[in-house]
Amino acid sequence: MMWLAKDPVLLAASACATLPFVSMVVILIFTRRYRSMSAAISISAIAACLLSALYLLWTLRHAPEPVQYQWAWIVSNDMIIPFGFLLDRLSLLMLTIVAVIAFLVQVYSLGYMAGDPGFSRYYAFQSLFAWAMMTMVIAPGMLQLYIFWELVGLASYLLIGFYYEKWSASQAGKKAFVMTRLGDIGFFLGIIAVLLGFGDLGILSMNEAAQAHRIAPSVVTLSALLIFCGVVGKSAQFPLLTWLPDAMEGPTPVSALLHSATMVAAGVYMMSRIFPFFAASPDAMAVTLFIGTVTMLLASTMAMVAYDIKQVWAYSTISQLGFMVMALGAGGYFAGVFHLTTHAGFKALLFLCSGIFIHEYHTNDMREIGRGGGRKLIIPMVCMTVGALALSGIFPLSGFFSKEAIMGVLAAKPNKVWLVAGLLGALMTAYYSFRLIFMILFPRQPAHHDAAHQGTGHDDHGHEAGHHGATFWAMAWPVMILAGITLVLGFFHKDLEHFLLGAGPAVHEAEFHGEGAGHGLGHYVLLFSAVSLALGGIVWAWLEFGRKGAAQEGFLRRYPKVEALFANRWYIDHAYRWLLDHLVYGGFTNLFTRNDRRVIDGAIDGICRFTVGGGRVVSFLQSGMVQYNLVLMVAGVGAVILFFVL
Amino acid sequence: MLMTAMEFAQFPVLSVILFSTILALVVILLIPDDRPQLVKQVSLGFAAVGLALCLYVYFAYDTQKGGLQFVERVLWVKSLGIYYFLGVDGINVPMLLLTAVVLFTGVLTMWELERRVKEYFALTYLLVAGVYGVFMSMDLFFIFVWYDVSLFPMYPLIAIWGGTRKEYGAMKLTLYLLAGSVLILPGILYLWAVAGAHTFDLFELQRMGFDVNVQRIAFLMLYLGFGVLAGVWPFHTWSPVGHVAAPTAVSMIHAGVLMKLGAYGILRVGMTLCPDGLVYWSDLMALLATIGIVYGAFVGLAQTDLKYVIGYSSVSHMGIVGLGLATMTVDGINGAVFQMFSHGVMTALFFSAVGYIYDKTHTKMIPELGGLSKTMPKASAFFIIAAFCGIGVPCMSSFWAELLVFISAVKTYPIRGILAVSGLVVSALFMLRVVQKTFYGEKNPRWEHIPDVPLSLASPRIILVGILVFFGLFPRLILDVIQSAVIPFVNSL
Amino acid sequence: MNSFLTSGLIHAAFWVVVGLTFGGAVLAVFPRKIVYNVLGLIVCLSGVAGLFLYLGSFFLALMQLLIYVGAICVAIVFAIMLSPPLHLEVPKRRMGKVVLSAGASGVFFVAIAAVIWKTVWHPAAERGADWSIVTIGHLLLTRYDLVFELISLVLLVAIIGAILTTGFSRRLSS
Amino acid sequence: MNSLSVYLVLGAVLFSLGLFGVILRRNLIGMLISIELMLNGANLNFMAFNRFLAPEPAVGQIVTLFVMGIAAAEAAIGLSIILALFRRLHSINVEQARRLEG
Repeated sequence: MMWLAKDPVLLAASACATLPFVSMVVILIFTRRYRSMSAAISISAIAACLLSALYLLWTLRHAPEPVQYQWAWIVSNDMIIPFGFLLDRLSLLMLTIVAVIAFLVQVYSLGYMAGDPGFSRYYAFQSLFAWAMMTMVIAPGMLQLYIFWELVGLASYLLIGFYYEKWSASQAGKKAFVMTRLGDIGFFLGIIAVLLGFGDLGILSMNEAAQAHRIAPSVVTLSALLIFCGVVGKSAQFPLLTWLPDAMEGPTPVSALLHSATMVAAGVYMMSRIFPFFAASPDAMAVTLFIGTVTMLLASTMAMVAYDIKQVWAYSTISQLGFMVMALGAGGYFAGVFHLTTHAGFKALLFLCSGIFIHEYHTNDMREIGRGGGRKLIIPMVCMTVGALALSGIFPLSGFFSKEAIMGVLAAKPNKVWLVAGLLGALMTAYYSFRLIFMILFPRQPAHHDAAHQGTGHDDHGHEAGHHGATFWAMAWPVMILAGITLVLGFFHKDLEHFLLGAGPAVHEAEFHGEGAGHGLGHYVLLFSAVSLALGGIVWAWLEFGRKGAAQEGFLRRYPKVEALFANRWYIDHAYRWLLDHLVYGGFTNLFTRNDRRVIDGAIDGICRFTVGGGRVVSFLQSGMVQYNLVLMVAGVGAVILFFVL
Repeated sequence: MLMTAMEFAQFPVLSVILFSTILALVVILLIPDDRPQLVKQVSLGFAAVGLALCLYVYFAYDTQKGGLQFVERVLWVKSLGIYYFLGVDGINVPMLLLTAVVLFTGVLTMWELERRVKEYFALTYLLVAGVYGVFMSMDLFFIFVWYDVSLFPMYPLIAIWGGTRKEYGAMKLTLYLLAGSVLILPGILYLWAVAGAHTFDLFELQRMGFDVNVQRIAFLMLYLGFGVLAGVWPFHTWSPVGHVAAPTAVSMIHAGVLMKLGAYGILRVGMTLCPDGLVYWSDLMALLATIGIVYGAFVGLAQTDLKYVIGYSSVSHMGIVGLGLATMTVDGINGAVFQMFSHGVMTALFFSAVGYIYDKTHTKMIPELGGLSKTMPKASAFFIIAAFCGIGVPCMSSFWAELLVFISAVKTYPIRGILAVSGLVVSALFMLRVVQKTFYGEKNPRWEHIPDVPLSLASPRIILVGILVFFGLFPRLILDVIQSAVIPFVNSL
Repeated sequence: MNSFLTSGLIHAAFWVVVGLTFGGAVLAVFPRKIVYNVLGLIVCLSGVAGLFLYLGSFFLALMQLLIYVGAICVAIVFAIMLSPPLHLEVPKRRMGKVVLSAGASGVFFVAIAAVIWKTVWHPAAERGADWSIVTIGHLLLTRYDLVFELISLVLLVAIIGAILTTGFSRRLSS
Repeated sequence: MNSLSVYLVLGAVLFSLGLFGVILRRNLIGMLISIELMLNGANLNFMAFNRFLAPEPAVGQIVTLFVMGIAAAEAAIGLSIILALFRRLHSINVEQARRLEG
């Protein structure tokens, strides 16, 4: 253990990769009965991780070369799968994001989950997630990344289905796991393709080799596309996007942490991790860009008609992830990562604010929250508006900077379709986020107040008590911190860019490729148009939902078919349901089961029945009487003798 | 501790392990009928001794040196060349450990048995003696004899202590397995006769080498014969039916250890003696294994009986073993042996979890259950952990095994490998479906009065979970051992 | 003439003995009343004793009469008399069973007959002519003494067994 | 004629008739009688071979003697079993003694 003490960097990294796991084990085995103890263990573990992450970020901020530690996890013949840590700028940034948000969410959960029967279990799963996520972030090789990627999926499954007595929750958990698994199969095959085509799964060596064209281009394209399947699954890209809205069945802090800020961003993170590898294959990049765009537009349209507050943010998460994938696909390494960073902040903020509303009013429906008096909760309302402004990309919030960066990358593409799509997305984003804000701020039909929302009195009571209770403040503090981060993060734009792009020449080159043209006059035109489009979206939302006398019915009401299309998620789920029912259950399962029962078992049983039947024919001689046995014996012996004699 | 390895080498550990089970059998039979508690204690004692010895063998096995260790070799019948030949290498060391663990936990799991306790444990020990015998013997004759010894007690164990359709299940299982051994015996005798050297010693026969055509015929016979026990598609239908019918601990031993016997037989007898036959038939093996993986998962989707579900998952997982063997690469066989070990532990956990649920609710039909997590969280947790292991969640031991097998399978048989990997989605779907329908959902008032697992009954499951996670986190501890035998084995192919 | 007459008589008597044996055997098997069967058995066994005479062994013929007719048949008669309703119990025969048994034994008979027919019988090259009882006794006590002892033992055990079986069952039934 | 084959055929007839009786009869004593017939058939064969073929005339007679001894033992045991069976079942019909049925 001396080597640990001698190397504080290693010590800090190991702490991130072990403490939450230890905390999970301890909670699950020893302290399930002692709630506050469980929470204390889990939060102190994540706090230690946060400190370690900050320490690492600080000490290694000028490190010219990535720091790497590796030990052989398994050795099979000449294949060695290492376990270790890769500490470079990207992973340190992501590590810090994860640690910060996980810490805030766990503190927030003290309030949100107070009194829940599964409190300790909740914290155990949170620790599991933190462990898996952080170890994944600092993984030095694709296999370790894959392994913890899967574990993150497991944590997501457990947390989505946290209220397992609710059928829809367990259903959503299952759906999330199976759909991401579907993508992960591609990811796994992609890893094998790299292994077979190149032979080394180290992230650094892969990137280097791909940039230096030491891997056959076909291998790069194939494996990049396959690995991208994993991103599609994990980051809910088209066509595997429908699990994410369903995942909102989990507790809201979980949605904030896993299903918006960190876990779903893992796909984007993984892509940026091996960005040079992807960049070496223009075809893969084109596919990526396309998928990102489609996802972004589809999810935005879905968000425009949803009434469930968490659903709106879920769709928005999908569409923002689509933005990030677009950015990466268009070659904007920094833009993608930067948007990931800012998005993690403001989306967690939005979810946590929504969580406060949900906690107070026991409903997810934004109309009912508005009617219940949502605007009376000043802190979350203000914070949520800040988050929504950031999401829409309004100056000077963090979202503005990152979205601008993405638009810049898209503008640099020779084909302007992508830019138009991006701008359209920005417009829709502003529209649906402010549709939500206005619906809560300016509720309609107050006359139906009591009828529509029974138990209001109780809610008011809870609201009053909550306003000053420790639980409320446990929730309010993290929200305010996140709002603060959202407010100021954008101004560190340039610093972050320096920090990240100092990473290595490989990334640098790709970056020039993408953003080089973004500056100059065109840049300002672009900036202006994007912001004005966002403002236009807000104004549009104001006209339909905000102003006095507005019907609070979106323009899509007038096109019921389109609305139904959007509300039903473009019937993607129906398609899956149909496939599952007809192909999996009705097709293969049915066929194979019948085959098992009828053909295989039928054949075997047939043989048995034939034997038994034959036995019965003979068995009238064998009714237990010696004489009938004798007949056969005698005749048999006689026949044998005759056979030999004649 | 101060005793050197040389000194200990004089001590016939393997024989002691083997004959301690037979001693246990005799001792149990000598205990009077009216003292069932004593029977259980004696069984547990012998199981613990066996476990301790197997652990000793496992950790004393020198991976650096490799090869066959703890060898005991005595000529038994000179005219036929039958040797009493015991030994362990990296392939059967984990299997011995698996057997000991499953036996130990199986005895603990059946602690509440009340009907014909003495006979039950006596038969169990007979079964385990056969299993140990097959795993340790390096002489074809003894392998076959012990193999049949291990098959015989299955019939009474299922037919007397079993559940659903026990006579049918027992009969089907017995007939299938005997049909398998009917193929094995001529296979072995054929090789013995062709060799003409009057020896049943596995390694002498291996050194002799056989003609390619002989190998092809013999390998097919051995593969199909042992394959029946390993649940190779399409000879798998005995396994779900048999598991459903069998009592809990028998299912544990049966699915956990006995099925491995089949795969082990293919590896130890078939592949060692007939490498050319293996090369010829490996395509077929890979095909059947892939079908088994995908097919088992799909059929599992349609089952409504918990034990059927596990039975079909076994078919699927044993398919992974078969696929690993068929690749003929170090990674693949490493993975296959590792999968044999971890699947054994995993199914044992599965069956013991289901066993408790069945004992208390008297049903294992999924539609009747539901919401069990509320009433028995611990019992449910064990099943759910096993299900995760079955899905192949990382940091559980079976993940590593599947990883190795799939990597080498995609390398060797791209199409079949990809198909098999895709089977993972279906297996995830069907495991989660079962977990959801059985354990999640509203609390079911019917099961409200049921107590959760007491610690005494939970202990075997805790041991099994511990093993799964331990080897999942530190796979090298087992993989290095396996590898020490597999690398020379593959080189000799 | 005389010799011709004697040989002719002997000849005729031989066939009579054969007929008796055969008839006795038929009588021992076919009738359903057990008393007739015993009678038939006695006739048949006596016939066989006569055949032994023709085969040149006076000693064996005597033994046959003594052991079989004198001991076994008497024992059977005793058994019949000890279990009163035996001679009354005459169940009807089923045709199928008759055919079946006739078929089976017929096949067997044909098989043996075929063997007898097909085989070419060779007498031993050197044939002794020592038919004396003294030789038999001598051999019994020298060459075959082990077998002789064993047979005696078997007989002893059988007798004890018989006594025990009947004795025990009597105790059980009472 | 007083030749080997006559004796052999007669032995075969006795044996087959005995066999027929053993198979057919339901009366246990009847079966015992039939078995005696079969033994006699065999004895006749021995004696015939002894007379016509064998090198030492004494040996065949000794074997026949042994067979007689065995037959006596068999009859003793058989009759005692029959009596015991009769006491238990009040019948000596074999078709009613089916305890052996599997």
